[in-house]
Amino acid sequence: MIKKVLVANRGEIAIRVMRTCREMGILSVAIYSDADRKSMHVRYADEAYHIGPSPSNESYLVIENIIDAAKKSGADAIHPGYGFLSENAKFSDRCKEEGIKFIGPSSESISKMGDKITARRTMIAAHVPVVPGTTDPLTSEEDALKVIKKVGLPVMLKASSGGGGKGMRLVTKEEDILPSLRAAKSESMASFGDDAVYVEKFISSPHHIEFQVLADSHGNVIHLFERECSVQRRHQKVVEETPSPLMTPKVRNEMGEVAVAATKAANYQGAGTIEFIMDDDLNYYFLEMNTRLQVEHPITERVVGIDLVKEQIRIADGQKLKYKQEDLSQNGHAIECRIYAEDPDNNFMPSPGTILHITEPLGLGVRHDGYVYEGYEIPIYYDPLISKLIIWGIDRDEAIQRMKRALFAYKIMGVKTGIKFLEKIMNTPDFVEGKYNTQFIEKNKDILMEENRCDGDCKAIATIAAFIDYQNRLKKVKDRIHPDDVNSNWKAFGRKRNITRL
Amino acid sequence: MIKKVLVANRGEIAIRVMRTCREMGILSVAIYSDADRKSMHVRYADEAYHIGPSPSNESYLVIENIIDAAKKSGADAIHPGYGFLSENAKFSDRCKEEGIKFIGPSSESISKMGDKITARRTMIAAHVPVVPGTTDPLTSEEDALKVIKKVGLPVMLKASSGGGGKGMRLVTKEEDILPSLRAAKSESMASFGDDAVYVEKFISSPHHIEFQVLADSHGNVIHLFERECSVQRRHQKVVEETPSPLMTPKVRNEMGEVAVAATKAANYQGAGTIEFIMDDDLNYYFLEMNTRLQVEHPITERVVGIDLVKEQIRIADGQKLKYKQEDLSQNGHAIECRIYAEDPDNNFMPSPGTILHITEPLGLGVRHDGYVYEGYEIPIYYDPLISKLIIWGIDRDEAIQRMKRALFAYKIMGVKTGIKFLEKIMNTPDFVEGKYNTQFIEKNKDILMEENRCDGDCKAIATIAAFIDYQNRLKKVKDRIHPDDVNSNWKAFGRKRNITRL
Amino acid sequence: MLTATGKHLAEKETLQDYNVDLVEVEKGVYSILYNNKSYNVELAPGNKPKTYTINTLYNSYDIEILDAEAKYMKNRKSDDMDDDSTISSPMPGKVVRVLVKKGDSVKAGETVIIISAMKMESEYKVKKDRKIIDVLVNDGDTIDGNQPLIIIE
Amino acid sequence: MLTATGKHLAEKETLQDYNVDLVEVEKGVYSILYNNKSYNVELAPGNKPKTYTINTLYNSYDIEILDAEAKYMKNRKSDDMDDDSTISSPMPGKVVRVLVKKGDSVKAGETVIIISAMKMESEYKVKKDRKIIDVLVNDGDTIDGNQPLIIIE
Repeated sequence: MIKKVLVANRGEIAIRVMRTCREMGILSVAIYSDADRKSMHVRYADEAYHIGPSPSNESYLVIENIIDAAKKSGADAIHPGYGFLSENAKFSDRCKEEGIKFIGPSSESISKMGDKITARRTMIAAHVPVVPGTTDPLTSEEDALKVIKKVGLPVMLKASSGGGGKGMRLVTKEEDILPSLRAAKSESMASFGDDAVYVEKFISSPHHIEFQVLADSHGNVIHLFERECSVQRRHQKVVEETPSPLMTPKVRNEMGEVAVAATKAANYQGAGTIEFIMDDDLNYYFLEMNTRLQVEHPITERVVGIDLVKEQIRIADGQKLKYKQEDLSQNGHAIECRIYAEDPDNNFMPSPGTILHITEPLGLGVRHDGYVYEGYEIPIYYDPLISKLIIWGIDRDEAIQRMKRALFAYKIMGVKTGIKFLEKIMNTPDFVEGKYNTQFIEKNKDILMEENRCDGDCKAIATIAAFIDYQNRLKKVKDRIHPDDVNSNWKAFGRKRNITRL
Repeated sequence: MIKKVLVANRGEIAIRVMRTCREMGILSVAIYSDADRKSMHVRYADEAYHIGPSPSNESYLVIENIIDAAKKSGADAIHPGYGFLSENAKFSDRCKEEGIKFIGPSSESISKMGDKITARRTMIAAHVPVVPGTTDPLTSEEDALKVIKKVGLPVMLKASSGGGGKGMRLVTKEEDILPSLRAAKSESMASFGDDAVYVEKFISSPHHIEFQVLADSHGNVIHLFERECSVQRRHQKVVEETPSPLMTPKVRNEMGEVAVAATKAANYQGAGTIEFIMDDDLNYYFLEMNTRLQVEHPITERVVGIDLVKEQIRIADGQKLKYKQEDLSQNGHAIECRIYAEDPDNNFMPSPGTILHITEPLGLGVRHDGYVYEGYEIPIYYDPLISKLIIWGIDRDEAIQRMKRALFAYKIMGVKTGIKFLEKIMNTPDFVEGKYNTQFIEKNKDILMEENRCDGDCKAIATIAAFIDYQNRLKKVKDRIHPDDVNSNWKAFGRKRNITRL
Repeated sequence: MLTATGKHLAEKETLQDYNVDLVEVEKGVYSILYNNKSYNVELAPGNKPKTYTINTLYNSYDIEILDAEAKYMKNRKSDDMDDDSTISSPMPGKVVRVLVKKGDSVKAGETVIIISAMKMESEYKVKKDRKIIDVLVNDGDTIDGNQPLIIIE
Repeated sequence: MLTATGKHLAEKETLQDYNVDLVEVEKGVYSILYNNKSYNVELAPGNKPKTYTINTLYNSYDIEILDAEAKYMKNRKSDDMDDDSTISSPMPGKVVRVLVKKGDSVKAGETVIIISAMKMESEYKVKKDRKIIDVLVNDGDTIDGNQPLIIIE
C-alpha cells in the first residue's frame, strides 16, 4: 500500500489531496517554490521540499526537481493535482522509470488524449460521436483557408495540445481566419510549446457537459454521471452543477455508456473526464478527454458520495474499483462556484495581493475548498483561484438558494474577487430556470455587469465607518506623538464606545 | 408565509437558524444582551435588538423583552433555538397571544413532555415502553427512602422539569439516597425553579438512542431515524452519530413507529426528539421527549438530506409535511463532535476568553457550525459551546477517519478546548469498533486522559518558536525605545529571515 | 456621491442625522446598527494616504477622506472612464501580442496589448480615442509588474 | 523539561544543533521546517511577562523565557499537583453547594465546593490533604470571577 504521497502542486488542490491522504493514513509531502514558503499546502503537509524559484517553469514544472524531492522524501507515489504537470506524459513516464507510482494515467493515455487530433481519431474509431471537422493539423495559412472553406464557417480553431480554453478561437468571418489562426497558434505555443491547431465546425450556443469516469488497472470502468459546465467566460468555467438541468435519464444513460467506451478506447487508468458538447436537441459530441482530476470534481463527490482522490490513490495502488456501476446514483443537487482573485469591474483582471480579512461561509450543505488565510499574499505567479464553494441541496432550487446564502456571507478584503458576480449569476432568470448554454454570460451581460445597488443608508453607513476609522487612527497617531496633549474632543469621542452620533 | 423571524437565541444555533431563513428569503432578527453586541449572530442578522444586561435571566430569558423586540421589528414568528426559552410553555403561549407564530410546539405539548412525570404517564397510556419506576414525585425524604426501597437500588433520581443531565443523580448505596436527593433537588431548583424529583430504576451501562420526529399541524408525523448519543460525560453528550452502530433494521423500524406514536400521544407539532435508553439486548425504554431542535440535529440533516429548520418554519407556517415516511432513507454515516471552550486537563472547567487565532477545518464531508471569530471574546455568561463539527462519510470508517482529519486541522488559540480529547475518542478501540454505551468515557478514561506525546523534536521546535518570538518582540521594543541604537546582533538576527540556526 | 464636513457632519444636509451604534469587531471590520438594521462594513486602507476601500453588503467603494476632515466617496466604477497615460500590468507576465505601433490612432474600446499573467490572458483596451506615443515592449517579452508597456496621449 | 541558555543555545547539549527554517505566517503562528518535516506552532502570550502558551501538533505547553535569555518549558499538566491557598472560580456564577466548613480537614481529591457557571456545574477539589481555614460564601450565593470562596491551608 502507498505510504507517502508527494503532491506535485500548490493551492487548494494540493490541500484537498493531502486531506484525503491524511484520512487514509498516508503521509503527504509538499513541494514549494520561493513564493510559496508561507503557502498553506506547505503548512498542511507532513513534509515540505523547496524545488526552485517562483516562476512555475523553474519550479512546479521542473520534473527533475520534483523527482529529486520525491526521492529525498522517500515518497512512493506522486499526485499531480490539476494543471502544472498533471497532463504531462513525460512526467508520468519518468515517475514510472523511477519506480514511483504516478497517481494518474499512463503516458500513452495522456499522449493519446492530450493531442486533440489523435484523440479525435481514437474516438471516431471507437464509434464515439465527435464534432465534424478535420483530423489533421493545419499545415499552413493557405491550408487553413482551404480547409475552413470546406468545413464551412463558423468554425472553432483549436490547439491540438490545448485545454481549458487556451489556444482556442472562434472564427465567424472570412477576414478573421488568419488573425485568429495566428492568435491561436501564438497562445498555444506560449501555453503548451506546440502550435499545432485544427478545425472543428462551430456548434453555436452549445451546452458543455462532461462525464466523470474511474478506471482501474484491471479493466473495470465506471462513470459517475455528468457535470453541467456551460457557465463559461472566455471558455473558462465559472459555475458547474450536477445533475445537468438539461439531461434526461435516457440520454444520461446513453452518454454514460459512451463515456465508458471512450475511456476504454483511451486504455485509461485513474480518474478522468469525458467532455461533450450538446445542442438544444440533446445531440452530443465528444470534445476532449481530461486525463486528470478536474477543478469541479467536488460536485460529483457530493452527489455520488465518493471521494475521488481516495479512488485515484486506490487505483494507482493497483486495487480493483470498490464500486460497480449499479451501486452508483445521484443524490440531490450540487453547484460549484469558483472564487478567483479577479476584478469583475475591470475586465476580470487578476487581482493578486494580501488577504486582509476573510469570512468563510459555513453550515448545512456548504463545502469550502480553499487555501488562503488572513495575512497570506496571493502570489503573482500562479492561477488566481482562491477557493471553491460547493453547495448541496435536496433539489436544484435549494442548492441555488443555499449558494446565494453562502456567497452572501463570504467576505474577503485585500483582493478583489468575483463573489458579487457569482451572486448575480445565481439571480439571473436563465440560470434559475436552468435554461442556459455556453452563451449564458454573453447573453446576460447586462444583468451580470449591472452596478450593485446601495441605497442612501448603505452609502452613508459606509462613509461613517470610514470616517470613524480614520479618526481613530488619527487619534492613535496623535496620542503617540503627544501622549500628554489631552484633546478633550478626541477623548470624549473615544469614550462614546457604542453610540456614535454624527 | 412567514416573512420575518426573530431568533430568540445566540451563538451557533442563532446563526444556523438565520442561515436557513436567508435561504428561504425570510428576514432574520437578532436579539442581544450587553455581552453580545459583538457576537456573530448580531452581525449575521438583518436586524438586531438589545434586550438587556448580560446575565441570561435579565435578557435571553425575559419573555417581555423578547416579545417587545418582536413587535418593534414586526417579526411574524419566533424561533427559540435550543436552551433558553425553547421549552418554556409560557413563552409559547405568550407568542400565541401576541399573534406571533412560535416555531415549536404548543404550550400544552411542552408542559406535558417537559414535566417528566406527566410525560411518563402519557407514554404509558400510549403503550410506549418506559423505564420501570414511579409515576409520582417524591413527597418527602421518608417517602424517597420508602419508594426507592420498593423500586430497588440502583436507581436514578431525576428532576421532573429536568433535561440535559441537570438535576440527575445515580444512587447505588442506601446511605447516598438522601444526599443525592438533596443535590438533585437543589440543582433542579437552581436550574428550573422546581424541585420535583422522581425515581427510575437504573439501567446499568445503557445506550442512549434518540429518534428525530417531525409533526405538522395536520396530524402527519414522520421520523427521521435515530441518533446514537451514548458518548456522554456527566450526562452531557460529547459525540453523536447516525446510524447507531448498535441498531438493526428491524429494531429501527419498530422504534421509529414507537417514536411516531409517542409524538402523536404528545399531540405534538414541529421538530422533536424522542429519547430512549437501550440495553445490550436492544430492549428500549422511553426516556423523555425534547420539544425543540437538538444540538445534534445536523447529523440527521446530513444523512437524511433534510434541512430541519426549514421544516420547522414550514410547519409553523401551517404547511403540510413535504415528505412521507417512505420517501426517507439514511445515506452514509455522520458524526458530530461538540467543541467547547473547556479545559480537559482541569476537570473540563469552562475556559472563556478571547479567540486569538482560529483555523477551521474544511473540505469534503465537513460541515462546521460555529459562531466565534478572531478577536471575539467568549462571554462568561453563557454555554461554552464554540462550534460543532459534523462529518459525513460513505460508511462509519470513512466518517471516523474524516473526523480525525478535521479535528487535527482545527486550531484555536486563546481558549482551551476539548479538541484533543475528541481526537482521542476517535482513536479509542471501543469507539472505533462501535462497541460502546454511556459508560464509554468512564471505562476508557485511562486512554482518554493520557498525556499527549511530544517527542524531542516537537518539544525543541516549540521552544525555539517561543524563543524567537520573544526575541522578535524584544527587538521591536528596543527599536521603539532607541531607534538609533543599532544593535548589530539583533539586526543580523532580523535579517536571517528564513534559516535560523540556534 | 456624498460630501460632508468632519465633526459637523450632523449639520450638513447630505449626511443628515445618523444615530448609529458602531463597534469595531475585528481589525478594520465594523458592525453597525442603524435603526436596528445590522450592517457590516469592512475597511482596507487604500493605496494613497487618507483613502479606503470599503466593502458593504453589496458594493465595493473607494473613499477618500478630504482635508478639514471631510470626506468624499465614489463608486469604484463610476470614475473609471479615463485612461492612464501609461499602460502597464500590475503583475509580471509575458507579452502575448502588441496590437499597435508608435504613432497609431486607436478607437475607444480597442485592445492595444494582450498580456498573459497568473495563467490568464488579459486584454488592455483604451477607454477613449487615443494616439499611441510609444510602444516599449515586443511580443514574447517577459515583463515586470508596473513596467511601462505603452505610452498613450 | 528543556533548559538552555539564550544565544548560545547551539552549544548546549539539551537543544543540540537545530537548523530550522522558521517563518511567522500569521500573528503568533509559525511554520517551521526542520529536516523537511513541517511543523506548525501557535503562540499566545501567557498571563505573566515572558511566558507563552504554545500549541504544537499534539500538545499544549506553558513556556517561560528565563532571564539571561534562557528558557524553561513545562508541560501544562505536570506541575499541577499543588493547590492554591484560595479557591476561586475564574467565571462569575452561583454557588450550588459548599461541602465543607471552617476548620474541616479534607482528603486529597475531595470536593469542597460546587459552582455553576457558563451552564456547567464544576466541582472544585483539593489535590492534597488540606485543612479549611475559612469559607467565605454560602449555598446559592452569586459570585464574581476570581472572588475568593474558600481559604485552605
